[in-house]
Amino acid sequence: MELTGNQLMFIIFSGVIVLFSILTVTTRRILRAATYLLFVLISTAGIYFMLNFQFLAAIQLTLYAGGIVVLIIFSILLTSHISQKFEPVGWKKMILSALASIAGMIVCITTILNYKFSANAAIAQEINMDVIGKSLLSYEHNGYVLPFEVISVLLLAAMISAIVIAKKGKTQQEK
Amino acid sequence: MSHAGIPLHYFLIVSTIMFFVGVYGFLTRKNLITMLMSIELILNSVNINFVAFNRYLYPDGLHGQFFSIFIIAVAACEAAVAIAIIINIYRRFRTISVEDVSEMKF
Amino acid sequence: MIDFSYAIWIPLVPFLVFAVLGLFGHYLKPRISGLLGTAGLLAAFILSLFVAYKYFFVVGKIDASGVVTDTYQKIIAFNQVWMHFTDKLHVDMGVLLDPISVMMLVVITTVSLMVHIYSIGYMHGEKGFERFFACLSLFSFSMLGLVIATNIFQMYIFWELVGVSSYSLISFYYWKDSAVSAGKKAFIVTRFADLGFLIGILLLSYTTGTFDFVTLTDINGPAIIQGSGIMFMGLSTMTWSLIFVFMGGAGKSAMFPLHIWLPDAMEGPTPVSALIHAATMVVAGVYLVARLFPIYAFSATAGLNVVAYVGGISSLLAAIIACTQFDIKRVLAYSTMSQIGYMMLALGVSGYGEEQGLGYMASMFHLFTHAMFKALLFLGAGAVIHAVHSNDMREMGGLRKFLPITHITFLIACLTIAGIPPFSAFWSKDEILTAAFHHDKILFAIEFFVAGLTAFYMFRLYFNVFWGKHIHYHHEPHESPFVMTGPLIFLAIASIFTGFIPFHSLVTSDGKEMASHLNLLIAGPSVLIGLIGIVTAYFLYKKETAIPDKVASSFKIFYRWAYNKFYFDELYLFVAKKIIFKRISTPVAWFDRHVVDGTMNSVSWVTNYISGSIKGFQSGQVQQYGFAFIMGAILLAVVFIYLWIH
Amino acid sequence: MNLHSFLLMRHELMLTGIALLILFIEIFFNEKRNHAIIPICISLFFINTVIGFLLPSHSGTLFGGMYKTGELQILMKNVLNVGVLIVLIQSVKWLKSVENIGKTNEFFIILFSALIGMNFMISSGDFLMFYLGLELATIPMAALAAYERSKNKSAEAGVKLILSAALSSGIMLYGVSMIYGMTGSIYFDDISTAFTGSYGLNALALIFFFAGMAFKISLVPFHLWTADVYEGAPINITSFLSVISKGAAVFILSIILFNVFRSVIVMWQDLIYITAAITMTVGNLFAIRQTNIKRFLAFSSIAQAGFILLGMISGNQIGMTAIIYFVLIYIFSNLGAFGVATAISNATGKETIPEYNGLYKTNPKLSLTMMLSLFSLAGIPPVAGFFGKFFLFTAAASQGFYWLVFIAVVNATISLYYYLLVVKAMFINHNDEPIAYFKSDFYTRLGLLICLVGMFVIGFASNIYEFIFHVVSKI
Amino acid sequence: MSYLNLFVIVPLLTVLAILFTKGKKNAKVISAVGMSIQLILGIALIFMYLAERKVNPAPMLFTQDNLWYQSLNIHYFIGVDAISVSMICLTCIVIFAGVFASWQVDYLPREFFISLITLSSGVFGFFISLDLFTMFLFYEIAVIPMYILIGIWGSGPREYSAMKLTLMLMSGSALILVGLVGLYFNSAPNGGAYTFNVLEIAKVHIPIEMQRFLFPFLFMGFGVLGALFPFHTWSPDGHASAPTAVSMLHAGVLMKLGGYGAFRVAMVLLPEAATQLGWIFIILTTISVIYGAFGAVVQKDLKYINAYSSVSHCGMVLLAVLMLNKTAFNGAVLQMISHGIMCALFFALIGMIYGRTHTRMIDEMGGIMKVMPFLSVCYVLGGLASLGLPGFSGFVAEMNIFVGAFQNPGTFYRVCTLISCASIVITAVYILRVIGIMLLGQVKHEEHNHLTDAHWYERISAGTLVATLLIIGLVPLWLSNMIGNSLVPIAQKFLAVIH
Repeated sequence: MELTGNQLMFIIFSGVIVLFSILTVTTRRILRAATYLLFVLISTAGIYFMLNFQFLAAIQLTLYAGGIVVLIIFSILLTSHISQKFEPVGWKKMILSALASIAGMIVCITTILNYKFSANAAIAQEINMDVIGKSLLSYEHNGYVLPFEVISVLLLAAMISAIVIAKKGKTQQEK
Repeated sequence: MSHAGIPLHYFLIVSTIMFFVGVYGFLTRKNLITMLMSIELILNSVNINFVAFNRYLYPDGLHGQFFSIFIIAVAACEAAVAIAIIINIYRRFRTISVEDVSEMKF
Repeated sequence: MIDFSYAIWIPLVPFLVFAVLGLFGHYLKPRISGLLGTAGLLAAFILSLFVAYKYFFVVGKIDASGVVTDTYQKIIAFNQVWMHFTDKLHVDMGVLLDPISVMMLVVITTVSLMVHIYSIGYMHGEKGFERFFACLSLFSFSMLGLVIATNIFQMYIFWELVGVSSYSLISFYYWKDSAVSAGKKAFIVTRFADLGFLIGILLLSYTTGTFDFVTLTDINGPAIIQGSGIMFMGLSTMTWSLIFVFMGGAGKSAMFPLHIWLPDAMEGPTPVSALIHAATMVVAGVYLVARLFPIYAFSATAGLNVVAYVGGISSLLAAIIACTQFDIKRVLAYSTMSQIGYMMLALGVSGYGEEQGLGYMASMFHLFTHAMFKALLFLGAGAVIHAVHSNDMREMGGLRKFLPITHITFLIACLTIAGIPPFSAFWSKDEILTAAFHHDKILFAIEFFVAGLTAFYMFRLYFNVFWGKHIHYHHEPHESPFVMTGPLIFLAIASIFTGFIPFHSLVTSDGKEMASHLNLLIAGPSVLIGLIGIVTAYFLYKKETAIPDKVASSFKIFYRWAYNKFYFDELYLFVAKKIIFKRISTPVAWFDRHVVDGTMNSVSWVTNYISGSIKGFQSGQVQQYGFAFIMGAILLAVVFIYLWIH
Repeated sequence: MNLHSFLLMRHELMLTGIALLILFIEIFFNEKRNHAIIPICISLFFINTVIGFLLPSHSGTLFGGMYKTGELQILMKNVLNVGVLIVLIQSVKWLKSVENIGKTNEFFIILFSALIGMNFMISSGDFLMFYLGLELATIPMAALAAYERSKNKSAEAGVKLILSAALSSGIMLYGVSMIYGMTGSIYFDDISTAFTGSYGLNALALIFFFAGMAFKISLVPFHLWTADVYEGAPINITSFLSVISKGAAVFILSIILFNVFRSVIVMWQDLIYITAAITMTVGNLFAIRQTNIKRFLAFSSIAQAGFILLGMISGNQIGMTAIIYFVLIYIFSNLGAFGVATAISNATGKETIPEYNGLYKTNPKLSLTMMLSLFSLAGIPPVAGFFGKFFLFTAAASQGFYWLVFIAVVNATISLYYYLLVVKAMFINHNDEPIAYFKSDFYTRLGLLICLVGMFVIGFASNIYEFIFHVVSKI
Repeated sequence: MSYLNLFVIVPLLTVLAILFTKGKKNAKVISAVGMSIQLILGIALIFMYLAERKVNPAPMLFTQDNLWYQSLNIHYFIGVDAISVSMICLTCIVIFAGVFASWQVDYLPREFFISLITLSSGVFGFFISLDLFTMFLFYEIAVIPMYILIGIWGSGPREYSAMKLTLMLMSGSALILVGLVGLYFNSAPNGGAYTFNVLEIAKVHIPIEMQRFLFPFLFMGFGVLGALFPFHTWSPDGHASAPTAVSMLHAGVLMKLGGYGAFRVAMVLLPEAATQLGWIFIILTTISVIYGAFGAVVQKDLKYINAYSSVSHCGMVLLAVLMLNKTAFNGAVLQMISHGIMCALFFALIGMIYGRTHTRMIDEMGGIMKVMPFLSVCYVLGGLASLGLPGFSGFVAEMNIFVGAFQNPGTFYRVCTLISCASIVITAVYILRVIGIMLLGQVKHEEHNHLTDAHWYERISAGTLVATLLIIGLVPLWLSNMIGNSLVPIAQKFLAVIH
């Protein structure tokens, strides 16, 4: 069987995703975990590219890889020593969790494989920024202005929440 | 039902694996922040699902893509608040080991 | 046909007296209450006599259509529905007049009146004087209600009331433990018998669909026509029901083996013993069998045999025991039992109608005479006890000097019971023996022997008390006041002369007059054996001798058994204490507390335990929560995907 | 945006406005004059509630089907508003405490945004809006749970809530992605026609979706966060979580199950059968041993959620009515119980049941309120809980689920046991040092009075039930 | 407005009046006044009923039907037939006596009387309801105050007993609830609106499989309250721990809810199942009757004796209910009344005696008759009523039951009847045992010699009850006819079912 470029890319990306996600959850050094996560996220962005979702891929890179991971790393720096190594996970917990995860995986995968997805006959929509922008601001069917507004509320609320929680209380400062 | 020679199922399998790896991480990691990372894995795998479905089955719409975008945004919010709380935890407990954060039980 | 509805006042007057005394008795002076009670009974007595006269000699044979017949009719003088079960089954309160009920009215009111009068003297100064008279009135009411019952359920009702008034009178001295337990015993034993009665009623009413005596005893009625019915263990339902009914009668009449309460019942005041446990209540069983006699005779001859044999055994047993007792009241009690055995036996050997009904007539006759002389005996014994303050004949002797009237009347009574002519019991007993002789020779033999025993133990008593050794009493015994001796005299006269009442023409099984003649072949030997008994007693007890002890020791085992009443009390005690209390009730109570309740408690315990054992799931570890979450979702998915969908 | 649209979206819009207003107040006014902020906020919210009720309600869809509303949704939002109003009134005392000075505005903003999220969730017409609403209702709540910065337990509650919530929303999203894969749409209307097959994937998607919602409603085995979070969070937030969050989730879950998954009703009925039975039993079993009043109420609320499922399982009008009616009653009863617990906690800091011993001697009115609230929760007449429960059972029986009803009533009996334990503590047990008498402030008493009146009125005033029934019938 | 509303309103007003008064004494005075009014209302109701019955052949009189929950077709539907009338009067008498018997409650008297009267209002409501929903509502109202009453004012292991009692009764009501909703959804097999209306449901024919499913729920549910073996164990502990008036009300009235409900709901609405499955419960009730009596024989605590005797007597109620003919039904109702009065009397007297001697152990007492003649005589009268002596209501009731049950053609039924009959002997044993040990004999403790006899309020309490026992026992016909008339259609229904 000959590999097409796409297939090769897929194999690489998925390989990276699987490998590094496993590493992310198993490594005993926290900063490495963050780094591995970054790899996973970037590979995911790669997959998005592969599937022609460039905008999404860009968001993935900026927001996820750029934003969240950085946030995480900052917080790691705030709360942990870089060189800190976790204690190994208790084997009981590990085996049970692994069993649960594998069982779930098997159930999900077999179920998915048993299902015959039927493709929509419609022609693929061209995805460019124009379309995305328009749908994002459209309030018609298939328009996303409402979620867009709501997510802004969410962001605001999250911001305020984060500030309220994270800022040092006045009483404490006085102490 | 194949895009660029890769069947849909491959994507779904990869995402499912990633999902459950995330779950595994959530169940085993001791550090609150690494648990948060596991959550990100989970959300990512869901995104792949959405995107793959969108591309393979329903290419005429953008639901999958937009869903993914919003998931990413929500994940950011969630991470922000979670990290704020975790920092507060660190302040209070001087640790962010999840096993130590269990004053309340039974 | 004349209106007898005033007969309803015969029981009602004592009831009203009871109500007044019961509610307001403690506000009245004792004397007033005594007089009130006596007055009430006097009224009832007069009414009864009047009714008896009217019934027997004026209108008794006039049937509903006004035609004079040769048969005494059953007259329902009054009837009022009291409770309604079904259309056919209803309990009425009414007055049924027929020869036996009228006779019983006379017996009861006579004896009761005498006892009332006597009690004014006997109970003088006792605590609870008004209570005593209230209870006596209640008893009279119940007993009168019982005999005039128009239906078997009314009879049952009054039957129960008689039982409770008997209880209250036995336990009259409620501060004495022996009195309390005697009352309890009497009540429970008779109650047990009443259970049989009730079951009998239920069976009877189920087969015949009626409670009514007139319908039941109608020889063309359903009870007798459909008599055979379903068989159970070889006997028809009717037979079974009548055997059960007889069980009730046996209980009340202290027949073997339900007799054990009667001797203990002597714990009550002596007038009570005279009234209830000698003359009236204890014959209720006899009356009950007599009341249902046609059914017994036609549909349940097996039942009748039971009656006869129970009567025979009881009379023999009681007579034997009576010979060994020292408590004078107990001797009398056993003699009562023995005499009632006679009556039962007489009924049992009787047939229906004409000459066949000799036993029936004899039984009623004996009932009548027995009431008089036994009341006399008890009242005499009461006078003796009143005088010497003891029940034990070993502590008595030579009392004839101190108590002349009592002595004479007592002697008359003893002669009567021994069957010496011309005293009344001679006549009645003779007829019983004749009836038995014609029916069953074994029973006759028993009764013949018992006649001798009776004479013996009565005179043993008589000699021991009035002759015998001289005893120094703490204070000199003196004759009782006239209120007490008066009734004695009256009853003595009655004992002598009631034998001449022509019962064969008044009270017969079918209401028709029957021929009756003295059978010398039987009367002669019976008088003879009575005399032998008297003479034996004379030699043994006239003077204080050692012979009785020698005799007793030569029959050592037998004597001990008889002295201990053949250990029936112990047997019952065993049943009550060991079986009911220990083997049933205590385990039931234990079972309830530990098994049933324990199950309920253990449900809550298990709940709590599970609650405690699963609390570990709530470990405080958020990862374990996540684990549960994932596993929950996956398990549900597995269940649904692999089990539910397929 | 015309008036009609405003009417349709009034709850969300007004709340957003209020939240922004508070934000401005925060920014432009001196903190020292902030003590007036509490009454202002409550009044504003009160006005909002009243307007929500008074304005006529229409049904309609906005934003191309992403926002759907109707009398039913408006009713649900109004019900929630009432609950929030009571929670706010009960929170005054706590907000005034020294520790919270300087962050009251934030409290209101966060709370209101959570409520906005719930409102959007209820009105959502597609899974995206639903998801956003859900998150908007969850993430701020985690912050509120961790609101008391100086307390370990509060922080712990926050982190437990947000991590569990993230996991559950992850799983739910996985389910939703599968639904999207199978139907090609995220709009409810499209899905309800397309999601019909009974393949394994349908079950998987449904169950994963259900698990996410079950987390919010705290059904067993997705409930384990509940007790810890309820215990650790500030007590007013706990009452909010136990009543409002749960109520909102119940509402939307029933809407989705009834409408979107209509065609696989047989499947989810059995799903609910299992979870309901487990939830009631486990919730009760855990509740039996609790001594902390908040934790106790947490487990009791789990069991209550199990009862609510009895209304859901019917999948018909009676069931929907019973659910809304029960939630309404539950708001009053649970807030009554929480209100008393709050008052005591604020006054004395005591939160365990043994410390309530002999309460009746010193604080009879509080004890009575508590007792009636607990009776209402247990379903004892004459308070309204009886009616609520009875109708839930009726709903389940209407589809022939008699054995489930039996399990439920047995559990109701078990639940009575532990409610009575509290009653026993207050009324029967003796205590040498009972909680001393204290005088509650105006707001506390007002809040409790509202709850009491509600508990008595709602049951007997059948109009309320009829009104809900009428509203439901229009769907 | 139907006259019957007053039976719920008067207690509620009384409760309100107590709520707004202060002072220990006022509470009891107000309760006494309120319950006296209630008693008068109850007696008036009998006469009104008898008068109305002559002109009105409807099954239920004084009906009032208000639609309550329209969509569920729940009504506030009240009305009475003779059974309910007699139960209402029973309740009136017992609560009246109960208030006077608790005259000396001095620990939180207001709360005591409020709970007590709330309980009674629940009972009244239950008896007037003809709608299963309201019936159930009132039923639960009647059960719950019990917990508080026993828990606060009880004695001994009161917390345990109160909890046990409440939980067991509520489990019973749980069973009932399942039955009720089951009835509801089968009340319109031919279409139309479902209903909780007892009269309407009685008219429809519920499918037999459904009947067989629901009958055990309903009968067992009500049976728990009616102390059906083996669900009776709340009764001994509950009675033993409860304060006087509560024991009175509980044994006197609340246990009757069980019998009444079992009859009116389980039997009448599910006649076919009742005939088919009745045998199971007949066995259980027969066991109850005998077992309770035997259980009472060895008890030492007066209240336990009465609790077990209640099990026996109430077992007889349920037995009669299952016997499917008019006489037995009549007996069941009469037995409920009789046992209600009798048990109330017993518990009142026990409370009064306990209040003086501070013991309930029979072997620690003796010769009480000498010291407290009034109380003792009342006790004896109660005892005689209990052992079914003619002249007291107990006899009337038991005879109706026995005769009625024995008319049943089935051999099995009759054998069970005969076995139950045996209880009258065992009853005599334990009653006389108590009387003998406690009331008669010598005074065992010197200090008992100085105790006083009943006070005026105790005399009112006991006197009322004794008088009722006697009235019913001496002239039963009017009552049994009144009840019997109402039972005729029901009995006919069963006849039709059997054939």
